[in-house]
Amino acid sequence: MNNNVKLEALLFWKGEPVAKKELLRLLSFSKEELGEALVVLRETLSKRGTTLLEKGDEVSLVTAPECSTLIEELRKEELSKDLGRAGGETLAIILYKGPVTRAELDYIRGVNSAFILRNLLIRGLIERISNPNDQRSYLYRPTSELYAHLGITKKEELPEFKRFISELESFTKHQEEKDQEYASS
Amino acid sequence: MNNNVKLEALLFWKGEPVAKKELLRLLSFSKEELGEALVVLRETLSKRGTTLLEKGDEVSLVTAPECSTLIEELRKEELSKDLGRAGGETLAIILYKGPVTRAELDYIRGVNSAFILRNLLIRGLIERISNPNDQRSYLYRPTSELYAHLGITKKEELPEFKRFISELESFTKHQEEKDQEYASS
Amino acid sequence: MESQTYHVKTEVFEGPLDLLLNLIERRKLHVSDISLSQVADDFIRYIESHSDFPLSKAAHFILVASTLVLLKSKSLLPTLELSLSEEESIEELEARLALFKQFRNMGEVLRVEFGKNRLYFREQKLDEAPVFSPSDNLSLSGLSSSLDSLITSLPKEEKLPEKVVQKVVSLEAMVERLTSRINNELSASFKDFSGLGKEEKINVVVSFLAVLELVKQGILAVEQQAQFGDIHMEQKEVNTPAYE
Repeated sequence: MNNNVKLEALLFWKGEPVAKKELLRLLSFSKEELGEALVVLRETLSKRGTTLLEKGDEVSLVTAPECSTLIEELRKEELSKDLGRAGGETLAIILYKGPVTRAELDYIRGVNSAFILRNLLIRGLIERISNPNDQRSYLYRPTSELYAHLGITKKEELPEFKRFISELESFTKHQEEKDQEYASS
Repeated sequence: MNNNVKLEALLFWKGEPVAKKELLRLLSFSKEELGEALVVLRETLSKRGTTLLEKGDEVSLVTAPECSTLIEELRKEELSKDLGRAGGETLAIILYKGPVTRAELDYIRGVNSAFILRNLLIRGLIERISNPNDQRSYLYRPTSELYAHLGITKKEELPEFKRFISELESFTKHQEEKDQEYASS
Repeated sequence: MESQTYHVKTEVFEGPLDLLLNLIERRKLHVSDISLSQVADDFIRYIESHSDFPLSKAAHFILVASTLVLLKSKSLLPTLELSLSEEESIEELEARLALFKQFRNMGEVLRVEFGKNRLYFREQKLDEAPVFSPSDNLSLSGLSSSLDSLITSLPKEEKLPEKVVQKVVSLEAMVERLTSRINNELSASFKDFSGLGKEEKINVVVSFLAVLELVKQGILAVEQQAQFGDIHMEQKEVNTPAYE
């Protein structure tokens, strides 16, 4: 049996995001085997009703983008609520710059972000992980659920990904140059 | 989009057997269209990790028979693994406060509980019933097996029942006030 | 113009950067030191009209206001030399604003995309009947202690960043204090009034802000004899100023 078939069966059965580390263990794959199986599976599913969603080191199986309207119509639950201005900008920071600490978020937004973070955590759009550099603080990062809500299956599909990332990079570089100017003046 | 793709997406999303009559209604297919889509889907899935299962009048998507050993292992592991902190606190809230909605659980825990609830459900620790006050949501409550396992007959016998309930209530009240303040500011 | 000012006053802004960006964009300006000094008055007017801010929120606004005053002071008092750290705080505000603007715009894009073309996980995975499978260590005491630690970690009333809030005087209070002091003494020194060197820097800045406000309204005349020298203040007319 092919590796990508096993991988598909596992992801289907789990029905939720599975960490790549966990996949290696459960399937007894090498890293290379897993990487290859992911590529093959993504390709195999390209014209199917399901699709592979990869977020950072997590993988899951979700319905295909072409089927969104169909499922939306069948769902009983209410439509996704609007993110609001605060939600939108907070998610933008977490998606394009994340993982970030709350202090970074507060600084960029110029306001206390405690409430909006709680709201996004409860909605399952972001998750909190411990900060490897500072035990007293947390890092916030996007969930696979957020990718699914945005209709994307990998980071590169984020809206205006390339343009925005390069803008952020040139901005950071510019800032660093300025800081050095100050430091040496 | 092909009919068999729609059918696959629907069956994947539902995650449980669906009657053919129901499929006709949900997908607005004619009987002939459905019959054809089933044949094509069965054929398409022949070398994949999932397969089409037709039992009497019901259809579902399940893992491929070739993967049964893998799935059996996964199932065993999932049923025996430690509940973890998230599982423990979710189960505790359901015990003390149940029946509760997922929204109430999320609100108290400050994070989304969707995937945790599924694990507790398949382990037979909790069960899902429809919510008499809101057709779109469910209520979660402990199973009678769990009561028996813990040696209690009603929730008032739970340790520190009164204190915990009053603390949870005062949190909810206090937090709601804060949320309102935030929403109106 | 008049209606615009009124509109800003009634709109709700989450934070100072939000407000600042809005003021700049409303005038169709780019983020720069010049545009910042141009909207300083609007910004201050907004704070004045929202004196009922919660203290923690007000602090954020007043800190930004203090930087705006530094900027504006340069155009009103060309003799004023800004220190390196003051220059830095202006640069920093500009940079923060530019970055915030990028994320705010991207946030609007995300709002549009959100939920538009959603992908779905499996609703449930009950393809086999549940089997009662408690973990080995599942017990009443374990569960109640899980709940206990959850209750302990529930979010409590957040403490205000006291250091920031403690000494920040409201703008209005500062203007009142200054007006009465001038009335009494007709002339006073900025150094005495603001407690320069003794008070927190933020209070000095707020004092300065108040002085500029009075200069603008023609109540005060200011004179600085030397760079970094004390600023001499004098009331222009002897009659009681009718501030607001």
